[in-house]
Amino acid sequence: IGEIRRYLRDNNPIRVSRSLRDIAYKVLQVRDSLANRFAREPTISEIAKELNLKREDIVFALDAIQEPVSLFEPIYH
Amino acid sequence: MDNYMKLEIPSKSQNEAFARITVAAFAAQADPTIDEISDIKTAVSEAVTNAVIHGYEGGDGTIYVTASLAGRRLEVTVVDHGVGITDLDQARQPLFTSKPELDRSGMGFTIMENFMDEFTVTSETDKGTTVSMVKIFGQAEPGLDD
Amino acid sequence: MDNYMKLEIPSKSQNEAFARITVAAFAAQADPTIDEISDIKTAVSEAVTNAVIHGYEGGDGTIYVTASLAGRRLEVTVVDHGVGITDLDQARQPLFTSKPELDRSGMGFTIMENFMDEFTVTSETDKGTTVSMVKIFGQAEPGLDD
Ligand SMILES: Nc1ncnc2c1ncn2[C@@H]1O[C@H](COP(=O)(O)OP(=O)(O)O)[C@@H](O)[C@H]1O
Ligand SMILES: Nc1ncnc2c1ncn2[C@@H]1O[C@H](COP(=O)(O)OP(=O)(O)O)[C@@H](O)[C@H]1O
Ligand SMILES: [Mg+2]
Ligand SMILES: [Mg+2]
Repeated sequence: IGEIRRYLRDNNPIRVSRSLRDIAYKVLQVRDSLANRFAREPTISEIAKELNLKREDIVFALDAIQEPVSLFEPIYH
Repeated sequence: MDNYMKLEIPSKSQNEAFARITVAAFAAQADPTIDEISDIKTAVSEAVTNAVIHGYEGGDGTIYVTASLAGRRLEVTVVDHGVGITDLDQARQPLFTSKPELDRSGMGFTIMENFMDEFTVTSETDKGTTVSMVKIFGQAEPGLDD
Repeated sequence: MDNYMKLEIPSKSQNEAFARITVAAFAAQADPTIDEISDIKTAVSEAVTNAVIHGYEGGDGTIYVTASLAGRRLEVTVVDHGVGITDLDQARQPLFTSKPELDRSGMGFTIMENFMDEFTVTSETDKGTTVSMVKIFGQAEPGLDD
């Protein structure tokens, strides 16, 4: 089981928040290049396929670079 | 492909981000675009924020978020059992806010209505508020030209 | 910072990815490392997959997933009201599977136990199964030496 676990992970001390941001920027790049190629907005599956990720993972990652939720409202803390 | 989810969370500002990701991840099954996802996230954020700061006035309470998919039609509800809204017509006016002291813009309902394809809100004083919203994926977006 | 969430979803294979990301998004509040999140996602996937294919045997049913955070302690439960497990000791053996025809590896429980800091499973025949798992963030990881 130690081996399976090592296979699935590499003892990465990096915070997930940072890795999510990295993925999110990649997602945005892929979105732009697919939008150019298809001449339309790509769907989340098309982006997921290109990056070999699950659709759900892409959604989660994108939230890490979420702009202030609404252009009109301050963020409430 | 039809599916649903029901989520219960305590009324806390950090759950706004969590609820929005959960609904967006659920919606991902219908294969939306990033723009469509972002519309949903914005609308859910506004609804959950309202439940937290208006419904429960920053205090304790429980928020119920449901989502269901029928084909490419996503329905989302956000329910609180908080103070409710006595004058709904007034509350729905753009720029109306009962909490100007919190720097609220009064644009929450207007945003939900505009970012989603259907929007209804029902409320009863001291019983709570239910916001129900529908997004239909894969539609052209009339009135948006950017 | 303490928080919880309760999620209800129908027993469908596509909800495995959804449940996993929901728990991960919830856990993200505790600012985990990539490895910690990856352990949790793997464990939740195994538990939800078991509920779908064993608990409800691919048929209809409801799965309940809860998560709670107390400081840096995350507790996750996955509950089904399916067929239950008659011989739990046998079921927990590495490599034991009752569904070899489905190409199961029999490693689900072993993975949950090893990837999480605490793991318990209770079950009753024809009543259902509850898996409860705890992850404590920010611990050194005994037994891993690379
Ligand atoms: N869940 C709710 N419970 C009670 N009152 C609410 C709720 N949601 C909205 N309201 C009322 O409706 C008004 C308008 O809401 P909104 O358009 O989101 O603007 P804002 O949140 O900026 O005040 C709020 O100021 C509040 O009085
Ligand atoms: N939720 C459940 N309901 C009923 N039986 C279960 C459940 N989870 C696990 N089991 C039983 O325990 C066995 C071992 O589970 P697991 O270690 O995940 O291996 P696998 O899923 O590959 O068979 C399963 O084959 C099944 O018989
Ligand atoms: Mg508002
Ligand atoms: Mg299994």
